[in-house]
Amino acid sequence: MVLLERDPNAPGEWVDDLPVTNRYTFGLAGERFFRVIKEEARILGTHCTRCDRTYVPAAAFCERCLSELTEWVDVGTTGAVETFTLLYVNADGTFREKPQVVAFVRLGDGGLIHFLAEVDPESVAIGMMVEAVFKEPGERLGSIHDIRYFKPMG
Amino acid sequence: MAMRKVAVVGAGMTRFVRRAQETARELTWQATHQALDSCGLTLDDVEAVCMGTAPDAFDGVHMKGEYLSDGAGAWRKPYMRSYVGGGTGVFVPIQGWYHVASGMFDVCLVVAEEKMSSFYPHAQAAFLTIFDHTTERPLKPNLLWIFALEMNRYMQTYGISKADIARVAVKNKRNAADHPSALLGDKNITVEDVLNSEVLAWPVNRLDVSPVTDGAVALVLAAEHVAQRITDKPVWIEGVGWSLDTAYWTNRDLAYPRYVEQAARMAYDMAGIREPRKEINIVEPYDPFDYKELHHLEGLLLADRGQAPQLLADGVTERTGNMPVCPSGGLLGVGNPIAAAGLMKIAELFWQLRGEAGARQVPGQPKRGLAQAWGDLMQVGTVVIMGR
Amino acid sequence: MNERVAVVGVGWSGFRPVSPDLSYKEMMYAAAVRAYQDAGVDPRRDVQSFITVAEDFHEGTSIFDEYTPDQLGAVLKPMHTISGDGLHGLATGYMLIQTGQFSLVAIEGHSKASNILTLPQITAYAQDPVVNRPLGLNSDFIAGLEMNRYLYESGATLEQCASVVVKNRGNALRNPSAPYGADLEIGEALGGPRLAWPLNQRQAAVHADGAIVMVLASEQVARSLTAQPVWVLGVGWCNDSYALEYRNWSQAVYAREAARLAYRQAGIRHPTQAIDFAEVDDTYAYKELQSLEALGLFRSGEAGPATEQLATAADGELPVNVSGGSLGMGNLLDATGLGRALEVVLQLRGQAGARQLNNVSTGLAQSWRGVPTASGAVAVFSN
Amino acid sequence: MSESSQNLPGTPLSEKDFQDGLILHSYDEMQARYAWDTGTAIGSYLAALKEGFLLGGRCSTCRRTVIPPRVVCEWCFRPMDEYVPLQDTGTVNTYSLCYVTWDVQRIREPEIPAVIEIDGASPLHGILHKLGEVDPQQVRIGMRVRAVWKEPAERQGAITDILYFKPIEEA
Repeated sequence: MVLLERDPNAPGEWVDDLPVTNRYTFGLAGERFFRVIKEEARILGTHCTRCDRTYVPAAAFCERCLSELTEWVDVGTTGAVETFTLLYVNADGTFREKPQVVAFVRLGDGGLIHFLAEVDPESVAIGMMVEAVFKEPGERLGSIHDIRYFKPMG
Repeated sequence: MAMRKVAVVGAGMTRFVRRAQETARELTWQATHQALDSCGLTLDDVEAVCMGTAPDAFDGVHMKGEYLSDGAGAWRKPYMRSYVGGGTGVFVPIQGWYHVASGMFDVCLVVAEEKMSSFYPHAQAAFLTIFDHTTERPLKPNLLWIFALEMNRYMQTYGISKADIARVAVKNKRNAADHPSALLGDKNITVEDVLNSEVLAWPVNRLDVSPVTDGAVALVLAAEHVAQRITDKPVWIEGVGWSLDTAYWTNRDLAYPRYVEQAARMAYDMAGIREPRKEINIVEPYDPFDYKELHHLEGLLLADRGQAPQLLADGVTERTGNMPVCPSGGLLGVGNPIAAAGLMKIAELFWQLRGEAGARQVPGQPKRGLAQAWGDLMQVGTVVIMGR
Repeated sequence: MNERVAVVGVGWSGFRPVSPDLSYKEMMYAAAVRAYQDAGVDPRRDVQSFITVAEDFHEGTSIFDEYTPDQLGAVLKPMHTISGDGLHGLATGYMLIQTGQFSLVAIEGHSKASNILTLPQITAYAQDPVVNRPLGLNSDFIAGLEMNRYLYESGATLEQCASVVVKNRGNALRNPSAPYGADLEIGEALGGPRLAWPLNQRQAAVHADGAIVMVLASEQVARSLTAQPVWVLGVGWCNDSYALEYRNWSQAVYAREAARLAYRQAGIRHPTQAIDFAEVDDTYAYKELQSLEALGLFRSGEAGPATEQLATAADGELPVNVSGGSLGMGNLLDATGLGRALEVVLQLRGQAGARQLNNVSTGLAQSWRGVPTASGAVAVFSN
Repeated sequence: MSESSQNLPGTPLSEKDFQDGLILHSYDEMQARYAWDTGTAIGSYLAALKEGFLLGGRCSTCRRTVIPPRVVCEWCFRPMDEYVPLQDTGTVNTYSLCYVTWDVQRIREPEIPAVIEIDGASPLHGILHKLGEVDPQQVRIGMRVRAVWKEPAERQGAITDILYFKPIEEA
């Protein structure tokens, strides 16, 4: 198919990094959502009256009708485990002995993805009620990590 | 077979700012929301969504078309992202055009977004990685290099001076003073200001260059039978063209953008235009650097090779001239959120042709306009011709 | 418009775990030259528009579009990139021809996954940078969450998922282009390291390198080029919620909606009757079951038992992933959907060799863009 | 669109808003590393650089000699016929005096990137590289230049095996 041949002394590969460094704002909705977590340890959603849905994390707009969302509602800090997984693989693809327990916790019509802790991984079940465990006020910086994890209610 | 006619029926845009508080998804939503509002449609009326956005590195999200989908109104809709580098902003309406012209969809959103400030600390550093990873990137090139190399070759080939070129920046930044979204409008700027601004990469000075910008723009496209129900002032997409030259950019002459000519010829052909200099009333060529406006006018066959500076000197390309060029203020004045900047030019033609451009309105009730963008390694031409 | 569109040429290079002898450009060229030969066309003279599907960070290059035209014969022609799956590219080619402005269009997709040394970290960069990515999770957690909820709602079992692996890697043994053919027992497909329980590693497709090019033509041109056009009856594509928190965790809604669009164009009301065989997403084994239900080829909860009962085997009522699927051919990144479509075309032409199905006239290809997306596409073909 | 900017969406921030903590924000960096297969043509080009010469390719259909080499001619889509060793001399096609590095640091002495048409390749066929050992104000389009190579032991099969091109002294 080709007429040229590869030089037997050709280096096999060229190795390099792709430098991508970023700074993200939390945005119109994220600014308030995370400030309320940081300052009040409360979780807020925004409600779309047209579609009758409450978005958590709070959104500035409704993805279904594109209305601006201005009605903020407290959705509490407890919810049911909609689904979960025992994650045996690290961010870099290497395997780990003990799994991270990761759950999607239903709050309003959305919810939060976070760790579950203070629970035996084998006993986690869909439908289990869990509550958010916040960091101490002084430790909270305004981030998803202001919630340490969710734990079973009880 | 007769081609389905496609109209632009609505447009919206955010302010163009140096760094926006909105997330990229929120910026996208703001423009989309405005575009729908402008023509009284809701998301229920929209059948498909086209997204244009340039390198993922800027917003800092892999597969960023997916990330921007909800803001663009794509929830549970057919949605695709097209991508031809800097040419994307004028390509995405072409993408919308073929969605509608194919007969598959009657109403289509066309959205473009860029949040360059998310690449931090310096958005320009993202451009290192557009060069060939093995044969060029080890030299640590930056974006200024290729523009400066091309500008120098263009100046040398046709004997054009830096002052000739600086007039473009002056014209566009002055025009932009009338644009409510503009980042760098300046009524009082002079050629001396441009020539005296700091040298970045000779022959390029700071004011020869458009700024790093955040922003979003959206349009609503509709098939003829729908367009006529929505508005009595549809603006038709009469011709589209695009062309991609070889990636081996050091194996061709940089003095003339033949890929722009190819794209323009395709668009003129589709629009039935034989004498573009007589038939095009407003031009929005791509002006990320001031010399590019001149370069592109030549590629578009709207000026003879090396003669675009004369048009400028003669006032032909002023807003009140015979062939206004970048009445919006262009990328140099309004700002350059890559893909969104290209789509801003289409929005400008939409407003101009409807007589809704306010202080920027070109006199004489223009009938037909052309917008063009450029991208990749001085390689892509994208052209859209619109008329009322 | 309303022009019929046909596939008139296919070519591919691969598929292999690694491809150290070829640069990505040379791999694309190898696929392109075969496709043009197959179609009997000269790209410089005949092909009017070109499309590549690619994502910058899979290539390691910003604005990868720059590097696409030369090795496809597309220089100074209308060429553009779609940042999507291969079936998105195919749908784009279909639309271009339907405008009446183009009669011959080429689509290319490729994977050089072996060249990406940090794929998990790159994939994680597709997660929302504010609410998800700071947790530092491997993106496979999303597949684990989805699989768990899908099993919970559909009643599908781990064994049924494992039977997808057994079937597809077994099918791959009859596909000389598939690198991951294997003769497995259910127990073997259930074993191995856990990835994101209930998902284990053996139920996740391994990546492969390769390139695929397809040539599409309008009806008139297709008839002049070949006696064996493969008609594109319909295409569809769809995005569900980007936000993980807002999306449906059990169903492949994007596949359902994409299929609805494709079926509508194809005039298909009863997909179970109309579709003879399917090539569907099996990036993870459970996705095959979930996708088949979303496509309306099985009722909810029935794809698992049917697979266990061999209904989707090569000699079953509805053969699925006779090629070996992604589990057998390898995950081809953005080219994955073209991999599915390639098999449909070969089957409809009767060129599938040892795995040729008998009496097939209509086939479906479907793809998903992988975690963390809720984006996919569908195409329906007939001979 | 003729309204005032106050009515338009898009909220501008200053750097100070971040420094003063008025705006919630976060940082991240993508871990992205690649080992691109060099393949036939570029692999051979790199091998030649290690040996100390520039390698081109020849298309006999177009009668064109290109650099770097490639397996297929992008103009006629025929396979390239043969490799052609080229001179390490050439002519400056265009250049710039660049006072900013790739990551936007100011530098006092400019880098001088240039497209250099390589002797032995077809007209207008060159490569991107840098110029050195030259007064920036003396650089001209059309200037004749020659490659300055790293010592053989230091060469690794990379475009940086050429340090830069310098002016050829007129005899």
